[in-house]
Amino acid sequence: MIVAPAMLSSILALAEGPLDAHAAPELRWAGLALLLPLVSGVLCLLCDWMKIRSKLPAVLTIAALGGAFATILRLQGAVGETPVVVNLFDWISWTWGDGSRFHGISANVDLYIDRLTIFWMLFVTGLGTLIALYGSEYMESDVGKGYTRFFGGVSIFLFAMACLVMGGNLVMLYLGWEGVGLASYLLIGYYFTKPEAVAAAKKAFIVNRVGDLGLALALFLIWQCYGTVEYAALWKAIDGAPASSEWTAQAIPWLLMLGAFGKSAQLPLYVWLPDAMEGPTPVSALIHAATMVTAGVFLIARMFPLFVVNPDAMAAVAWVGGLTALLAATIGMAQYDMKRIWAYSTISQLGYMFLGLGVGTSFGASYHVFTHAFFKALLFLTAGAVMHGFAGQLDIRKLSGLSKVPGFRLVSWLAVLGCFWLAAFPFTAAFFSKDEILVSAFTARDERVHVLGWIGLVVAALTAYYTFRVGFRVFFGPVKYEPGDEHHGHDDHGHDHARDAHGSPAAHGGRGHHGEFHPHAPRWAIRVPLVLIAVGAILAGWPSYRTMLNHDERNWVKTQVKQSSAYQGAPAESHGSHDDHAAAPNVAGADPAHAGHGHLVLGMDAHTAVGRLGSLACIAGILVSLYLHLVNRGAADALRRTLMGSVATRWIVVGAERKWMVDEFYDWVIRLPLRVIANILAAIDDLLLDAGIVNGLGALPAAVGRLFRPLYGGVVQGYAVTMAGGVALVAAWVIWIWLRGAN
Amino acid sequence: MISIDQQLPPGDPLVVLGLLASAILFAVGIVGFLSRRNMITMFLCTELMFQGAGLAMISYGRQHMDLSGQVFVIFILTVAAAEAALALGLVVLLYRRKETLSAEAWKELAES
Amino acid sequence: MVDMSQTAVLLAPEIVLFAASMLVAVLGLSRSTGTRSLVPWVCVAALVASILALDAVWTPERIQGANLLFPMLGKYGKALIALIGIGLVAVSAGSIDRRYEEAVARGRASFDALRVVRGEYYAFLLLSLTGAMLVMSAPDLIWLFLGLELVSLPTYIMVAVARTGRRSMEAAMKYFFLGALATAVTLYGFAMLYGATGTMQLISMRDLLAEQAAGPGLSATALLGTILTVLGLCFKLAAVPMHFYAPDVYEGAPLPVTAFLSFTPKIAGFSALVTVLGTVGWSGHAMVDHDGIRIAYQGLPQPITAVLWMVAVLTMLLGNIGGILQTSLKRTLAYSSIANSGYMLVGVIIGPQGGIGAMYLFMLAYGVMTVATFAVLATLERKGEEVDSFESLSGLRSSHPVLAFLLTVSALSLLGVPPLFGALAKIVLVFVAFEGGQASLAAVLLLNTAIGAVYYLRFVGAAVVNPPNAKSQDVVAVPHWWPKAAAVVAGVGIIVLPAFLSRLVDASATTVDGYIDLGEAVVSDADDRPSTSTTD
Amino acid sequence: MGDLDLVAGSELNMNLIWASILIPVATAAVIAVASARAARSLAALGSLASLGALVAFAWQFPAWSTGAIFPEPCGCAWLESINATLGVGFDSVSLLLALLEAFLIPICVIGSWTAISERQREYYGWFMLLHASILLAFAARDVLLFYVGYEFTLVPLLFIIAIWGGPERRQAAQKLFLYTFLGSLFFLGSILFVGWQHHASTGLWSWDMATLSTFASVRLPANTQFWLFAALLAGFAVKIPLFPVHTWLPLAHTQAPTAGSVILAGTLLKLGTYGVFRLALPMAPEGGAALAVLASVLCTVAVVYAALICWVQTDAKKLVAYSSVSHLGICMLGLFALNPVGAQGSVLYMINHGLSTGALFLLVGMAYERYHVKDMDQIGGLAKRMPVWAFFMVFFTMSSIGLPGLNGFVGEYLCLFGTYIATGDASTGYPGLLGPGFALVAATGLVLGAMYMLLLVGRYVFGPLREPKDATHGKHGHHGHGEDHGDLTGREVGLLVPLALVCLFIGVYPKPMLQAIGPVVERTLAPYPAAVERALKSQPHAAEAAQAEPKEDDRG
Repeated sequence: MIVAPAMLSSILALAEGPLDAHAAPELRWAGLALLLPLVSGVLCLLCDWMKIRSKLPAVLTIAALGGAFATILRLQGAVGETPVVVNLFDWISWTWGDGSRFHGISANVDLYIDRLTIFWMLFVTGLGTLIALYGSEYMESDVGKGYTRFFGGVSIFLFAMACLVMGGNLVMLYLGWEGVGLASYLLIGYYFTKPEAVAAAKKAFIVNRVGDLGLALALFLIWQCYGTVEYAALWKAIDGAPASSEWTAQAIPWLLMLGAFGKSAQLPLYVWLPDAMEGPTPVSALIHAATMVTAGVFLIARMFPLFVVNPDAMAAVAWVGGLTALLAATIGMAQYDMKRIWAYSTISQLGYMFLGLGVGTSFGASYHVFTHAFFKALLFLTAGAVMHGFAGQLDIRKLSGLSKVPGFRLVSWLAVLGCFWLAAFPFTAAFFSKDEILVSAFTARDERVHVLGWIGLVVAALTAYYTFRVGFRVFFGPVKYEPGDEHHGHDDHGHDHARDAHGSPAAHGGRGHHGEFHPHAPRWAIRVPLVLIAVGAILAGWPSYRTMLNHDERNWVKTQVKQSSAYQGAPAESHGSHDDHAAAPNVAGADPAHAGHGHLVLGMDAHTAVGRLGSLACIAGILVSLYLHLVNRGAADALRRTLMGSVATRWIVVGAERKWMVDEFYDWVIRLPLRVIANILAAIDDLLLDAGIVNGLGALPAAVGRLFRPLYGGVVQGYAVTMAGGVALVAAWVIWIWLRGAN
Repeated sequence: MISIDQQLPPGDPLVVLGLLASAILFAVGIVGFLSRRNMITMFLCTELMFQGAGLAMISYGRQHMDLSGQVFVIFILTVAAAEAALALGLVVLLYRRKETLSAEAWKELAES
Repeated sequence: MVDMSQTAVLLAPEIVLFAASMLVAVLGLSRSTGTRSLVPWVCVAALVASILALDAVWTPERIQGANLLFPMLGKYGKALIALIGIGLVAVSAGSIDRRYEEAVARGRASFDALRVVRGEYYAFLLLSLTGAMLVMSAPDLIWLFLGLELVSLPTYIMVAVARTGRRSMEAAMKYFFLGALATAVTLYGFAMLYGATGTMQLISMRDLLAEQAAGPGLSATALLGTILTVLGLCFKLAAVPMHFYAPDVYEGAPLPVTAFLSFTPKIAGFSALVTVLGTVGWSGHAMVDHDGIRIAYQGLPQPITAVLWMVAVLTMLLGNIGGILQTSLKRTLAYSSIANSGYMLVGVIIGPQGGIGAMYLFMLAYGVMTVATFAVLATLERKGEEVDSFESLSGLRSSHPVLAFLLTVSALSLLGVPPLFGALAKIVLVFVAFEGGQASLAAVLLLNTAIGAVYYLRFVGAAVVNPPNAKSQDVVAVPHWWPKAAAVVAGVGIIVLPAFLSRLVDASATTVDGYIDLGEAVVSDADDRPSTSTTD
Repeated sequence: MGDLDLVAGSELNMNLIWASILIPVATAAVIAVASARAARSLAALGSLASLGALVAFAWQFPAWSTGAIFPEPCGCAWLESINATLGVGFDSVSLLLALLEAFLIPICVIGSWTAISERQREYYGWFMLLHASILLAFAARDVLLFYVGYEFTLVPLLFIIAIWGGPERRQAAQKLFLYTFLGSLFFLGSILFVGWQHHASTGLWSWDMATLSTFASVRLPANTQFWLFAALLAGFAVKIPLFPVHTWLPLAHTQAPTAGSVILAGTLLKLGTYGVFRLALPMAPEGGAALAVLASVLCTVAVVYAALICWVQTDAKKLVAYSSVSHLGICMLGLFALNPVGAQGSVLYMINHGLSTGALFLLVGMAYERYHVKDMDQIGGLAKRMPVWAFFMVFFTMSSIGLPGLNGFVGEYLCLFGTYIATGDASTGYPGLLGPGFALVAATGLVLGAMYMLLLVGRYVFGPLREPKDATHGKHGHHGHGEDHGDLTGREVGLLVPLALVCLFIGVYPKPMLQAIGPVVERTLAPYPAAVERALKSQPHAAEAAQAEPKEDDRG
C-alpha cells in the first residue's frame, strides 16, 4: 500500500544494479554475494515446509555459496585501491531539521567494497562452499529431518557474514554481527532435544550479546562524535578532525573491543566457544573456527583508524590476546575431547590475532586469520570425519592408530598435516603468519607489550604439544578404538546421549574391533573438501614463500590489507615487509627510527630471533608430545599421577582439566547473584508491590469503611445521636469560623 | 404586607425571652429524642422541637414586626398534626408487631 | 401586585397530579380488577399531562409575576420529576399488592377494600411528586417547607404500606423519626433565616442578605440559619451527617419504594438547597482576613463553602467506602445514592456558573440510571420475594440476557464508563468543578469514582460474569411488563441520551436562568480589590 | 487534485474512518441477534471489513510524508455548549497504530475460533466493541472523544478476561479495570483542566488536540505544565504500564484468553504510550523537560527490573507479560530522550512490540490450547511435536529481542540511540537530558532480553520433550480438541504468516515508516529544544553530573 511504490522502486534499483554509474560492471552484481545465500536460506525454509526428503537443500546451498564465491572472485579483479560503495536499497535513513550533519541518520543497505572486504569474503565464501559440500555427506543421516534446517542455518550464516563483512556502515555490520549470532545459535542448538546443545546455544548467544552491547554503544558513540556510521563518511570525518581527547572519542575503541572479544571468544568472553562444539562438526569448522570467530578481528581491522590513535586501547587488545592465547593453550593441553581441544586452540590462535592487532600489525593478524581458517577447518573436518565414522567418538583416549584403519588413511594424514600447520611448524603458512605477529610484538613501539612476544613463544610451544598430543594419540600407535554412544549417525534427535569425554573409564579402550561395529568410512563429498582445504592450507603460505625464496616483497595478503581501512593510520609495520614504512601514514607520533630493525631480541635481529625461537618452541613441543603420547603413553599418565600426587602441583592439573574454573567462576560471580537478585525482585514485585502496596491500597477503602461500621448500629437513637452530633459540630465549626472572620 | 423596615430595637425582652425559650424547647426536644426509647415519647420530643422552631418564628416575627412568622407557625401546627396522625398510626402498627413501644426493639436492619 | 390567577396557573402541573392522586385513591378501591389495574395508567397519564401542562403554562410572562428566586428552575426540574416519576411508577407497577391481587384473581381471597393498598400507594406517590414540584416553585420559606413536607409525609407511609413486613416497618419507623428530627432542624434553620432578615420571601431575603454582606457582613444568625437549613436538607439528600438512615431504610423498604426514595426526596432536597443557598448567593462575598483586611472572593460565604465542601467530600467518601462492604443489593444502592449526592453537591458548591446546571444534568442521569437499575431488580423475584443479594443475580445473563445487559449498562453508567450517560454527566460535573476553582473537589470526585467502581463492578460481575448458582436458579421474572419496559427504556436512554448531551446540557443550564445574584455588585461596592477565587 | 476534489475526498475519507469504527459496532449488534454458530464468522467478516475500510483510507492518505492531519477534523459538535466535537482524523503515527489494531483484530478473532467454545456470541460481540473503541481512540482528534474510546476499552476487556480467562480471571479483570480506571481519571482530570484553562484565557471552547496542545504549551506557566505533565503521565503510566504501576499487567495477561492477551499487548498498552506521545508531550513541554529524567529513571529501572523478573518465571505467558514491561520501558525511554531519533524509535517500537509480543502471546496460546498447561516446569521441548510452531516461536523471539533485519531491532536501536545522544550537547538540534548512562543501563536490556527470551525458547521450544501426564485435562472442556497435540493447523499458520511478513518487512525496509513517522515526531518535539535548554539551565548541576558521570543514573 503506502510503501508499495517506494519498495518497488528500490527493487527495481536493485535489479538495475548499483546506483553508482561509474562502477565497474562486476560491482553491479556484488549484491549477489548477499542475495544468493539469503535466497538459498529461504528456499531451504520452503523445503522444510514442503517436507522435502532429499539432498536438495544441500545442492541449493552449495550452489548458492559457490555463486557467492564466484561473485567475490569476479569482484576481486574489479576493485582497485579505492573502496567502492554500492547502495542496494535504503534501510534506516531519514533526516530532521535542515538535514545537515548530526541532523539525520543514514544506515542503508550499502556494500563497502575494498580489498579487505574481498580478502575476507574470499575465504569466507570459499570455505563456506567446501564445508557445505562436506556437510552434505556428514549430515546425510538427517535427510528429511534436520537436513534442511542445517543448510538453512548455513545459508543464513553466510548471508549474515556477508552483511558483516561487506556492509557499508556499522549498522549493517551490526546486522551481520547479530545475524551470525543467530545462525550460530540455531546451529549450535541443532540437536535441539539435547539439553547441553540448547544450553550451549543459549550461552553462545547471551555471551555474544554482552559483546554486542559494547558494539551497539560504540556505534552510538561514533555517531555522536562523527555524525555518521557509514565507513566512507567516517574515514573522511576522522581524517578531517584531529584525534579527540574527549572521553567519548577515547571510549570508542574500548567499546568496540568488547564487541570483538565477544564474537571472537577472547577473555573474558571466550567461555561460549568450547561449549559451542555441541553443534554439528561442519558448523564448528565453518562458524566456530574459520569464519565467524574472526569477525572480531575484522571489526578491529576495519575500525583500525579509531584504534591507532589510542595506544592504551591497542595495548589492551594485545594483552587480552596474549593472555587468552596462553590461558586457552593451557586448558587445551588437559582436555580429552578432540573437538574441544581444537576449540581451545581456536581461542588461543584468535588470541594471537588480537595480539597482532594490538601490536599494530593488522597485516599479521589478517594473515593469521587467513592461514588459520584453512588449517583449523581442516582439523575440525577431519575430527568430524572421525566422529562421523566412529559413532560420535571424540575422546582421544578411546581412539588410536586411525591412520591404519581402512578408509581413514587420507583423513588421518590430512589431520596430521593440519597438526603441523597448527603447531606452526617451520615453513608452514602458520609459521610465517605467527612469525609476523611475534616479531611485531617484540618490536612494537609500546614497550609494555614486548613481554607478550615471550608469552607468544611459550604458547607456541604449548600449542605444538597439545596439537600433537591429539595427532599422536589418535592417528598413530596401535589400532584401537571404541565407538561413541551415538547410534549410527544422528538418526534421532531425541536420543539422550551423554557424550562425556571424562565420564567413561579408560579401561574400555580394548574394545577394539567390537562385535558389530564397523567404522563408517568417509566418501567423496567429505574427502574432496578435505583435500581442497588442505591444498588451501598449503597454498596459504605462498606469499611468504615468495618472499623467502625470491625476496619478492609483493605479498598478496599484505596488498589486500594495505589498501583498506585496516591500514589507514596503522603504525609502521615493524618488520616483515621492509618497503612499506613509507606507505604507512605516520600518525600518533610514530617514530620511524624506533621501528624496524632497530630492535634486537637476544642480540639478534627480531625476525631471525623469532624465527629460530619459534621453530625451537614448536619442535620442542612436538618432541615432548612424541614421547608422552606415542613412544611411551604410560609416561603421560604417570606424569599426571605425579603431578596430582603433590599438593604443590596438583592445582595445575586440576585447574587445566577443569578449565581453570572460569565457567564456575562466572556462574558464582555473575549468574548466581543475578539469579538471586532476580528472585528477590520477583518476590518484591509479587509480594511488596502487588500484594502489598497495590492490593493494600485497594483494600484501604474497605478497611476505612469497616471503621465506620459501628455508626450504623441499627438503633434509631444511635443514628439520631450521630446526626445531632454532626449538626452540633458543624454549627459550632461555623460559629468558630464566623467569629474568627469577624474579629 | 408589613413593611420590613419596621424593626424593634435589639434586646426587646419578649424577643429575647422567646428566643431563649425556643432554644430551650428545641434542646429539650433533642435531648429527649436521643435519650428516650419509648416511641411515643420520641414523637412528642419531635413535636417539642417543632414548637421550639415555631416559637422562634414568632419571636423573630415580633422583632421584625412581621406577621409571616406567625403564619408559618400555623402551617407548622398543621403539619405537626398530620405527622402526629401518621406517627400514631405507625406506632400502633409497630406495637402490634412486637408488643413493645421501645425503639430499640427495631434493630434488625444494620450493618452486618 | 401579583395577579394570583396568573400565578395559580403556574401550578397546573401540580394541580394535575394532585387531582390524579385523588382519582387513583378512589380507583384503587374499586371492586373491579380492571379498574384497579387502570391505576398505574392513570398515574402515567397524569405525569404526562403534567409535563404538557408545564410546557403550556411555564411562560416567561407568568413567571415574572411569580416572584421566584429561580424562575426557570421549575421548567426543567418539574419535567424531570414527572419524567423520572413515570419510570418510578413503572417500577412500582405490578409489585404493589401483587400477591393479594393474585389471590383475589384465583379466588383464594375475596376483595376487601381495607386490605388493598394500591390506591393509597399511587396516591401518595403522586402527592410526593407534587411536593417535589412545589418545592421548585416556592417563592417563600413557608411554601418551601410545605413542599418539603409534602414530599416526605407520603413517603413515610409508602415505606410502611407497600409491602407489609417486619423489615419495611422498621424502615418506616427509622425513616419517620429521623425524618422528623431533620425536619425540625430545617425548620429551626428557617426560623433563624427569618430572624436574620425579617422576611419569608426568598427574593427579599436575597436582597437583605446581599445588603448585609455588603455592609457589616453576614450575621451569625443568617449563617447559622443557612447552615442548619442545609444540614436539615441533607437528610433528604442522604448526605453526611444526615445519611445514616439511608442504608437501613433503603434495605428495609420495598424495592419500588427504595427506588422512589433514592430519587424524589433527593431532587426535592437539592432544589430546596439551591433555593436556600440562592438567597446568600454564589458570586461574591467579602470576609475579613487575619490582618483585618477585607478580601472579596467568589462563591458562597466562606463558612458555608467550608461546610458544604466537607459535607460533599465526606458524603462521597462515606458513600463509596460504605458501598464496598455490602452484600445486599438495596443497601449497596443506598450507599451509591449517598455517594451520588456527594457528586451533586459539588455542582451546588460551584453555583449558578454551570454548577447547578451540571447538578441537574447529573440528576437526570442519576434518575435514569436509578430507574434502570431498580426496574431490572423489580423485574426479578425469588420464591415470591424481592431479589436482594448479589448471589441471586449470578448467571442472570443465561436466564435473562436482556435484563443482564440492561443492569450492566446501568451499573457501568453509574460507575462512569464513557460514553454512557452517567459518565458524561459526571465529566461535566468534574469540569465545572475545575471551572469553579474547586480543583480539589474535582480530584476527590474522580478518586471517588474509582472507589465506587469496586461495588458497581459487582453488579456487572454477578449478572454477566458469574455462572448461575443454587440461589440464583430460583430467580424468575415477574409476570408484569411495566418494570421490564421501564428497564428497557431507561437502559436505552443511558446509551442514547449522550447523543443529545449538548441539548441536555443547555436544558439543564436553564435552571438558573433569571436568577440574579447580587453578590457581584456587593463585592465591587464593598471593595475595589479584584475578586480572587477561593480554594478549599 | 483540485480543491473541490480534496473536499470530496475528505468527506469520503471521513466516511471511511467512521466506517472502520462503526462496522465493528454494527457487527456486534448483528452478532447479538444472530445464532451462536454464525458469531465467529460474522466477527471475522466484520473485522476484515473494518480493516478493509481502514486500508482503503490509508491507501489514499495524502499525508504520509507531511505529518499533517487528514482529513481535517470536522467541527461537528457533540456537546455544543463546550464545543466538544466528533472530530476524527489521522496523522501518520495514529494511522499506523490504527492499522496495527485493525490488522491484529482479524488475527485475534480467527485465532479464537477453536479456543472459545462457550458464550461465543458474547465473546465476539465484545471483541468487536473493543476493536471499535480502540480505533476510535486512535482516530479521535478531540480529547474528550479520545477519552471515550480510551476508557471504553476497559469494558469489553473486563468481560473478555473475566469470562473467558484463566482460573484467577475475576481478580485479574477487577484489578485491570480498577487500576487502569483510576489511572485514566488522572488523565481525564488533566484534560478537563486544560480545556477549562483554554476557555478561561481565550474565552473559546475547544477540545481539539492540536489547539489544546498549542495553547497549553505556549500559554500555561511552567509550574502548571509540570503538574499537568505529571498528572497525564501518571494517568498513562498505568496503561503503558511503567514501573512501578505495572503489577496489573502480568496478572491480566496470564489470566486473559489468548486473543485478549494479544490485543492487550498489541494495541491496548499502546493507548498509553500513544497518549503520552499525543497529549502529554505536546501539551506540557516544560513539564516534559522537567520530568524527563525522573520518568526515564523509572523506565530504565523497569527495563532491568522486569527483565530480571522475566528470567525467573516458569509460566510462559507471565514471562512474555513481564517482557512487555521491560520493552515498554525502552520504548518510553526513547520518547523521553526528547529527540527525533528516540521518539522515532519509540513510535516504531510501539508498532513492533504490538506485532512481536502479540505474536508471542498467540503462539503461547496455541500451545496452551493443545496442552492446557503453560508452566515450563511441566511442558517443554515442543519443537519435537510442533516444528512449525517452533519456527514461528524462534522467529518472533528473535523479533522480540531485536535481531537486526527483523522489526524489533529498528525501534529498539533507535530508542537506545536516541537516549544515548540525548545529552546537553545541541549538535543534533535537540539537546536532551539523558545520555550514555541511561542508554548503558537500558542497553543491558539487550543482554537480559536475550537471557530470558532464550530461556523461554530453550525450555519451552527446545530441549527434551516434556508433556504433562494428563495432557488431555482441560477444565474448559474443549470437546475433544484437548487430545490434539499436532502441529499448527493451516488456520493458525495463516494467522502467523502475515504477522511474520510484516515483522520482516519492517525490519528490512523501515524507511517508509521512518519517513512517515519523522515529520510527526518533529512536530511533536518542536517546543522541546527550548524547553530542555531551560531545564538544563535551571539544573546545571544535574546536567554536569550527567555529562561527567555517565553511569550515575540513579539521581532523580
